[in-house]
Amino acid sequence: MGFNFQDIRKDFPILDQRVNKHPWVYFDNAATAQRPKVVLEKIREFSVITNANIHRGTHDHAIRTTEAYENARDIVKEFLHAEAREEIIFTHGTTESINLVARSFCEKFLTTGDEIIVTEMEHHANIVPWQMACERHQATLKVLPFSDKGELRMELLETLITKRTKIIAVAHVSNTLGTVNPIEEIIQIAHSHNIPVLIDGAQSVPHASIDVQKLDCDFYAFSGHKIYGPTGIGILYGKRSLLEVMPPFLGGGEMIDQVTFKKTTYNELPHKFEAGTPHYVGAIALGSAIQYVQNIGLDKIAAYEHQLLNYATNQMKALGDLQIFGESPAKTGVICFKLDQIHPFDLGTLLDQLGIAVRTGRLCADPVMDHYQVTAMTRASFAFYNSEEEIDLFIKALQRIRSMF
Amino acid sequence: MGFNFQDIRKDFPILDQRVNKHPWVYFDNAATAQRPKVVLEKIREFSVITNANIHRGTHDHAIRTTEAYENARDIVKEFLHAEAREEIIFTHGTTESINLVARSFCEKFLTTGDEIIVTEMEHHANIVPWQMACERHQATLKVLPFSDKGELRMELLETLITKRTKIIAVAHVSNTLGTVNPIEEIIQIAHSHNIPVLIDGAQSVPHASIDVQKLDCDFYAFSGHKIYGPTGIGILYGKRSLLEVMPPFLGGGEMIDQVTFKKTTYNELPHKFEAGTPHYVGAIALGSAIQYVQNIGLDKIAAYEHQLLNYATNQMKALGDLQIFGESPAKTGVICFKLDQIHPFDLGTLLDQLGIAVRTGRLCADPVMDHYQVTAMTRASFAFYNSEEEIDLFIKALQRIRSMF
Amino acid sequence: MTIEEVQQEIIADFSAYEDWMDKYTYLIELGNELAPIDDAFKNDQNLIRGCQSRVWLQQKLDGEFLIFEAESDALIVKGLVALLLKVFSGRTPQEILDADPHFIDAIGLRQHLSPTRSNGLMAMVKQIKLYALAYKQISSQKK
Amino acid sequence: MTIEEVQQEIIADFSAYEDWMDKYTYLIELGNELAPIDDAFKNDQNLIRGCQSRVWLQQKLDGEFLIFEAESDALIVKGLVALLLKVFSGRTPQEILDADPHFIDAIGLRQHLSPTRSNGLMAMVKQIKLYALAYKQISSQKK
Ligand SMILES: Cc1ncc(COP(=O)(O)O)c(C=O)c1O
Ligand SMILES: Cc1ncc(COP(=O)(O)O)c(C=O)c1O
Repeated sequence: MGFNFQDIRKDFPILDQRVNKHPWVYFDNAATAQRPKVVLEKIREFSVITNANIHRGTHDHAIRTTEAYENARDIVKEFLHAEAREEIIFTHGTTESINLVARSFCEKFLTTGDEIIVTEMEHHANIVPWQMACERHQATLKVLPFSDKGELRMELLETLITKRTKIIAVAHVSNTLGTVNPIEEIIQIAHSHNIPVLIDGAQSVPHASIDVQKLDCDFYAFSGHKIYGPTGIGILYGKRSLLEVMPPFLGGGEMIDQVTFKKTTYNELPHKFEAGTPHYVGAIALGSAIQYVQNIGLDKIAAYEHQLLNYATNQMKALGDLQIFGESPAKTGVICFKLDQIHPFDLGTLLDQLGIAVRTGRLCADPVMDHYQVTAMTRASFAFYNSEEEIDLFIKALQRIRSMF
Repeated sequence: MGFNFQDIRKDFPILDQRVNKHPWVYFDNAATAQRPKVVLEKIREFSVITNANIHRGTHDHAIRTTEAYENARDIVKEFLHAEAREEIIFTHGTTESINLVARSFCEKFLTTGDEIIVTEMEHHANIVPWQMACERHQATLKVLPFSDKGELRMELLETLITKRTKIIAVAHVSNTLGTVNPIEEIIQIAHSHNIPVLIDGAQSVPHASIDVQKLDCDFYAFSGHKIYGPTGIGILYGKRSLLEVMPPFLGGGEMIDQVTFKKTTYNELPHKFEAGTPHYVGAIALGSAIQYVQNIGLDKIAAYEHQLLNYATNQMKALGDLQIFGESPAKTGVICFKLDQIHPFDLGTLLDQLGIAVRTGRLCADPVMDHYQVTAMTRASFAFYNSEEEIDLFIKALQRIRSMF
Repeated sequence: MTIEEVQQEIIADFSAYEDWMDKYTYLIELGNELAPIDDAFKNDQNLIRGCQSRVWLQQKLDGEFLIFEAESDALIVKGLVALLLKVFSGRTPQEILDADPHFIDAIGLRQHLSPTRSNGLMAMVKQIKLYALAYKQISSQKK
Repeated sequence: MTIEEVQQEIIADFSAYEDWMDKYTYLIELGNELAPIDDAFKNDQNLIRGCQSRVWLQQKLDGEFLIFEAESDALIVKGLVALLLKVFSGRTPQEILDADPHFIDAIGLRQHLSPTRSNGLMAMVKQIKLYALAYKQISSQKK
């Protein structure tokens, strides 16, 4: 598997526990990932050893905290292969990152009659901000559909694009279907029409290495808590040329240059988009999380998780009368499914009784539910600290539950 | 002093260290406070023992995390004496709280020609969002000035209010002058004109108990990291009647009821204003921080800090040629000052050499700098874990530094 | 039987099961046995929305007694609904208002009724109480 | 003296002081001794903005040498400015472009030049290099 599984499990002591008397199997990784020890160590360090508010400080702790925070920015920059550190904005999560663009980009560029394109498989975080922007600016939201197999109907993209299309927002990986979307192609087509593209990377960064310069995407958003980092921290990458011309999002300390009641001027990038005291502890700990996965190697992680996906998919299909939603060959370790006619709430509740944590419900993707005409789904999602043995437990649990209905 | 100082110091192990070979004296509390052990313990608990994304989860960890998160909301509700838990919104800090109101309230209520009133002593976080809102809606920002003593010129308030005044935003306590503003009176006057009032409580909640119902304020904002809690978490209290009619701020998961591409409906309060995965670890740990200060007693904390303020003020004045900015009798433990002609950068750098952490610069309050016609200030700010002995060290350090110039 | 007696009976029934999975099996059974409500009543007005499962609640007055019918799309929830109906249906408004469904707690299913759960059960209890209050006020006005 | 020799001299000077406060006393002395620049030059164009202290930087060409004058409103910064002038002023553009002010690091004042510090010194060094580059290009075009 390319890395020492036993060693890795030791980094995640939370996994070694029993839930409802069964060994805990955590298959809710797409909702939030567990955090390795180094991340908690970093949080501890910046609470118990060094702590002061960052920027403008002339004292030791303020200087050290500022350096650690800015160093975390460099780590993210290298991780995403961005051109410049000024293009890395610390936000509070994918949702805030997308909202930032939907507010600031649209304030600058969106006018009555313009259009925005999203896809049918987006998470609500990549739909609602655009809907709200369209409402504010009297623009129209257009939707690229996906096939029942869970793949974007790429042949329709050109037909949706018009001269009024101002931005295209699409998930790198779907949080329900697991599909890895052909974003290179989407970006190429969009750019041939001079349309910028925002990539929602919430479900991709934990599982693949990203090169925003190669992709040539204009914005890339992700959340710390899904990549083994802390909650309350996220990233927006944006091309400098766009970030430069966009108006600020939030106003407050640090994002300004000079404030007078007559006229306020704004600070340079990246500070222009980081108003107020940032979640500096979270940012610093996110840096550690990223270094942690880099040390293991994202390629190794991707390969191992793919093995888990295949193993689970085969086992599940062997159960019969089990429908998997999303069967693209390009897929990450996310399996949404339906077992017999069992309601996902029942299934989730009973799996929990057997120690297995999955997510059930509408998965923040109502349009995907509507597509398959279901009211809810059950989702199992894997991380590199999961194992085939855990999948076996999961399969056994499904069999046992099935027999109860 | 009403509480056991030695015990309290034990809760803050970070304070027991040497910086530049001197015992560390942390007088930068107004920028960010240190966190007691219980807060870190809580963060650890929700990383190493229990962790899952909140809401809609059917599994054990998701349920427990959700309950802890919603319990933290109840703690904040009791702390602020709010009427209902729906009125407590988790944000990422004071800055985001104020921006939320400046966006959502203004989108609903502000139109061309309207007016907003702030004061001359506000932190940039309570100026810039309103300036940006005024720019978006072609409204005017009006400013209530303060006297050289550092007190709001209350006699001018009525003259600033017109029929077009839509909201008044004012700090409970100034982060530079330390002044405790007469917000009861301001709220009364504002309400007699049917104008809602937002209180920036960033500098007040750590030092006084707050009753939003008695105050009858319409919004109250504060930051977790200034009240001994974690970074990246904050609170917006808002009256339900106002929050109900305000449009959502950020769009995404959890804040919606149903999403279709045709029409999206929003969730009930408080979720309507909490888009995306919240910083649930931060919220839960903020709950612990609040319980911690409640256990000590905010009245005791206030009394003790006032004693520190008086002690420091007297000692500093005895130095001669030391100017204190802000001399209101109603004042918290914040002292901005100027020693001789020494530049704050020099003073801060040298104090740091002697182990003493103060903040220097413009303190996110350019208008206050302009008022006193200085380019920067030096600020010492106290918390209940500081002591008179530390103030003695500080005074000695000032004397030594003075002799160097 | 009084509300309290019914609750005690349910608690006794459940005490027979040691294993959680057996309790759930029993709940599923109860859910399966519950008479479905007429599809015509499964409308938006009767819908109590939880995020995960839906509950439809229907009421009518029979003399001085309030009769409830209900259903859910999730079977476990339906089982719980059946228990709540046993306790609350066919009672006077005052009995309903005075009652506390403590059995849920006693049989260890408290978490299904917590305000942070999204299965609609908490809302169902609230709704039952609201109906009771409404009928009580109407009938006191009549007098 | 070459730039390197000047840097070595500064490092030697500072090595005399063991205590940090003595180093800062010496810096303040250097700051006090630095000739003030004409108020007329303290304009926005010459201003290098840090958040905490301001630095004004002024340059002219004297034959093939670039002459810098500078000042700061904070004395410690002014002392550091004096050191930077000793190193960089009166040099050819090429010398300036080739030089690395490593002495700052050697005397333990690195933190004052880090990009996260807001005293304007880092920006001052950048600006000096930019001027050098500009003059070099102009003179190469003349040839
Ligand atoms: C009075 C006041 N308002 C607002 C803020 C902004 O708080 P935060 O940076 O935590 O958002 C501060 C903190 O610096 C403050 O002192
Ligand atoms: C594809 C996708 N986009 C956006 C989000 C929102 O991320 P967050 O809740 O961390 O802001 C998620 C997480 O649920 C997601 O899976």
